[in-house]
Amino acid sequence: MQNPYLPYPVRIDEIVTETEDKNLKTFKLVFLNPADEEKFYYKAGQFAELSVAGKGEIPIGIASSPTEKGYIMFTVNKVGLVTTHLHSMKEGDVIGIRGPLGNSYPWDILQGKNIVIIGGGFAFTTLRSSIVYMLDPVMRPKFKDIHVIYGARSPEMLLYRDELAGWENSSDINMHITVDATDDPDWKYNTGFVPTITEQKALPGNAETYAIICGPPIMIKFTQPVLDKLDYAHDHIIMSLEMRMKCGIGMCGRCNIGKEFVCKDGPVFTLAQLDKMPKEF
Amino acid sequence: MNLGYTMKVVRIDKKNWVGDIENLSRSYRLFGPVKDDNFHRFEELDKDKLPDLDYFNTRLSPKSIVYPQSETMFEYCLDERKKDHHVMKEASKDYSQRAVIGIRPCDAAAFLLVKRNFDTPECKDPYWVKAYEATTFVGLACNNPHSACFCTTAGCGPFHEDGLDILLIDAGNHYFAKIITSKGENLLKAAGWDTKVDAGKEIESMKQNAETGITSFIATNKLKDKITADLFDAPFWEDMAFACINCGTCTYACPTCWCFDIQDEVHGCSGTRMRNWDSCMYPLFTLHGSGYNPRNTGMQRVRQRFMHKLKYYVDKYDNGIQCVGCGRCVSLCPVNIDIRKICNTMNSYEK
Amino acid sequence: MIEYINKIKEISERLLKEGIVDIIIGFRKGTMPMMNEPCFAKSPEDIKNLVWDSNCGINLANYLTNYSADRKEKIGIIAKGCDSRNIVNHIIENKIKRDQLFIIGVPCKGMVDRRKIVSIFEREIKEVTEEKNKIIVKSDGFEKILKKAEVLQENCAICIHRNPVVYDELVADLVEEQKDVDRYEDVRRIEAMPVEKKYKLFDDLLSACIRCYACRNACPLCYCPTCFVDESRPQWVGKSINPVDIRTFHFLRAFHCAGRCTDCGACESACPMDIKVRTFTKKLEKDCFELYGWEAGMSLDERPPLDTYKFDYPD
Amino acid sequence: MSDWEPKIVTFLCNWCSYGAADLAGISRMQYPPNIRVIRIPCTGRMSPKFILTAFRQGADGVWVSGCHPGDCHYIEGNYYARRKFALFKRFAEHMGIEPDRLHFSWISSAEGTRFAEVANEVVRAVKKTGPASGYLKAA
Repeated sequence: MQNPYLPYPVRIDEIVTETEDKNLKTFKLVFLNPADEEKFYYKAGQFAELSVAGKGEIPIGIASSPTEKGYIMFTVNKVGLVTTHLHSMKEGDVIGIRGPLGNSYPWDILQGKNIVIIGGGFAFTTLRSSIVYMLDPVMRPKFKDIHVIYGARSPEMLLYRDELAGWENSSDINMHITVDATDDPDWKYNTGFVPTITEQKALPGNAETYAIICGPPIMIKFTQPVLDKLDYAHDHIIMSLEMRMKCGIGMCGRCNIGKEFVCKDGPVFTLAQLDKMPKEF
Repeated sequence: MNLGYTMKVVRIDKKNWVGDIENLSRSYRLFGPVKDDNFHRFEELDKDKLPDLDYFNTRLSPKSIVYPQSETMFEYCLDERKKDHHVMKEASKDYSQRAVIGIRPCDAAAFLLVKRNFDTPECKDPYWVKAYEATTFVGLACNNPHSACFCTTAGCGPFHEDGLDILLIDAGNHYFAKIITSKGENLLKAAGWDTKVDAGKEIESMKQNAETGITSFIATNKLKDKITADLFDAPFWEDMAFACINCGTCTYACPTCWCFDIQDEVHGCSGTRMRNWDSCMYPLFTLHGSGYNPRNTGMQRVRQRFMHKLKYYVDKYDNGIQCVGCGRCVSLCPVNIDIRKICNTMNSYEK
Repeated sequence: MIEYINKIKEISERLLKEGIVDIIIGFRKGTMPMMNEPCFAKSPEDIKNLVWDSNCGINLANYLTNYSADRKEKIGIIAKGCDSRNIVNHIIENKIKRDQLFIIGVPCKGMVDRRKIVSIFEREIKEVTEEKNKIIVKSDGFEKILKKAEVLQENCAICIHRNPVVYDELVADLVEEQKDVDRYEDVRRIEAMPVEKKYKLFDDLLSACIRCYACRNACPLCYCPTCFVDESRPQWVGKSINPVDIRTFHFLRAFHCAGRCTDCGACESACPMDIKVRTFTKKLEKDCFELYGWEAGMSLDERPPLDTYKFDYPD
Repeated sequence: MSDWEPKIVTFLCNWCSYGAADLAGISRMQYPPNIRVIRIPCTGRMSPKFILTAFRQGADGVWVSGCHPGDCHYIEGNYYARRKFALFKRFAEHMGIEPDRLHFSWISSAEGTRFAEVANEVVRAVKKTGPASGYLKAA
């Protein structure tokens, strides 16, 4: 019987400090046993448990795309016991990874559709995975227009800044980067909150268009009415929930909402599904 | 697996009981109820120790036989000079065959409810599944149920057989043993019980007698058709949950509660990853790293416990409530929160 | 008891009707013998359910914390001697304001220990009623009358503050306080033991603990937003049922009650495993009394012993 | 057991006893190496959690030392500490921790000699009592 709690050992290959406040770091991980990489077959939108021996585990969305081979990548916000310790680790250290876990964005449904990605702050990680996945030369023809609205407090708080610049210049994708405010005179992108920019830039809702939202609760709260106004049906709005998790496989019980376990039946739900669930998230 | 033929019944003379148990202890790790001050509890029976079957039920459920309150999952070494440092290794476990003697039918049935969570087609919890599969359940029918027992309306009963491999029926100076599964058959052989009898009628009448001894009932028939949001937003929760002090007594005593937490512990350079029972009654259960807690109030947590048992579970598995009616939470709750009352309120609630 | 109940109802009804309070905290009849359930009453319907008898051992002061934090309403609370002392604690610890409360004082003659009664009988007890100083226990085919004084909770048997310390109205005349009570006989017995024996005693005492935290949560003193057992950075106590972790939890829990514990017995009566958790707190209570002459919750004007000092206290 | 040496976790107040330890060091006074010093802002900061954590992680004794009464940098921190410690010591004994494992003293930053003396006394007392195991969290 395979033990679903047993992490694959991985080595930290590279650590990138993403934001000015140094609270977000991206870890590039390489499997110690190459065979494990094949077993770790994932889709954009899934997450994994990062396991730090002696400290515990933490569920983190996978930031790399399945089309990127040879490593897997996580961007980790420093908040608790495990993430703080992770931030103090160095390249070459060994940790563990368990997964992939959860469902993913519904790629079979999304194919052939317009995709509007709306993201805020450090929740952009699985959205990055999704963008890289869709922009893969093999995948890109399978989608229609791709719009990305991504906001952060300030230019220094944006994740993956080099990649963002590249996407801005690409004709495959319409980027709408925004910051809440900046005093940088050279800032050439948008200024304003995500809901406002969404209202200005997002495609109107229709059967051929899906919105994927990931961000802090306050952003979601104010973006949702905007999408309603733009005529998005609730089953065309896709969200990824945050919840305290431990096991990641629907057994330990803590991420239970209604009859769903967020870690196993989610974390990705359509708004139509969420409407039917108790509001306990 | 259920045996596909008419159930076999053997008679076990109590005079030979000591020898029979000794026989069993040669091929099984034995667990049974033992008396401890005023209460009984399940424990592993040392050689020569007999299960005390003159009991009503144990204070805590026997779920810990399969699912200990604290259990080591992995071990690891943090010394960077050693090979495989920081890599998790499975802790060694004893999954040799074991038998629980004298478990009550409700408690055995509870394992089947929990199995739906731990043993799924996509994923199996190896610790629970291996321990469960290694266990033979020898039940003891309840001739004299208590007043807080409501098993007959919780999908179970004093002579209930699902979840058992053998059902023992105390008939004075002997037991009848009803063989329910092939696991039970194997245990029968190991014990040397072979006096087949035709006691169907006698057992049936004892069963009916016991069932009439159940005086407490719940109504669950309408739970499935209720709209989740209606129950969730119902006004009665404030009143029902007021007394709750949010301790973990009900969840720890319950045979069907399965939630757990995973924790790392380090001693010097060696560490363990273990799991411990957890409880939806505790605020920490759902506290996010950011400090946000979706179930921040005691009322929300009480509601979660009962909604999970009596609505979400019903909806998810379409196989009844997540409760077997053992009555432990009712009699142990320090402030007398009563699942029967809550269940009936939910079942009859109209928005 | 019926006089008490009628008076409680009468006062409660009046307080609600006149808008003096918005809510009454009291007890309603439980579903099990010898159990009552803490409840609130906001309407005349609710008031009908209020009861009082010798099964009201839960300390209602516990329901003032975490509750008043969110609401500014005026609360009427039914309080026996120990409850009132815990209300005093709450007030001097700034958990609640005196003028937010209307205290309905109940002179108390002690609560019965339901486990003691259960342990006397072989058979399951079906019904328990009381009359004056008698407890009448019924089951199928038997009835037995016990003297209430013989089945009191241990803390009630040695209680010397049965009357409420603060109250706005009483439901009955004050009762006579017990005199010449030896409150610390059991503590002295432990004090006389060698250290190893003490250690062993607590090992045995705690062997049944399942860490459900009922003792902590039943206690009005335990209102920290995050209890030390739940802290993770640093983690003071492990989370498993390791004996050292269990012992550390009980040690620190008790010490946190030092100089505050009123010996109301809620912890012990809440414990589902019958652990005598008062064995810890009573030692602290005794020391506070002997070192500082302190009894918790007796005065609104005095600071508790660990929140004050004297220059000349000998080292 | 003859080569066993106790580990004594020592909490020293920043303003007095820590200075005393420093002075003892600078003056080349001898005191046993069993003393492991943790600096705290004031003895008033001491928590029973610290003491149990020390035992939990392998201490055989705990020594807390601060300013003399009346000399607290924060005016009154050590007065509170004095009461807390008096109660704690009694309770710890009740709970199975030998009194000789717990020590409390007042040492000003000028009293390097006294620091060394008390350190010797503490080590002697803990040594006599032997290794502590009651609150040690072992693997």
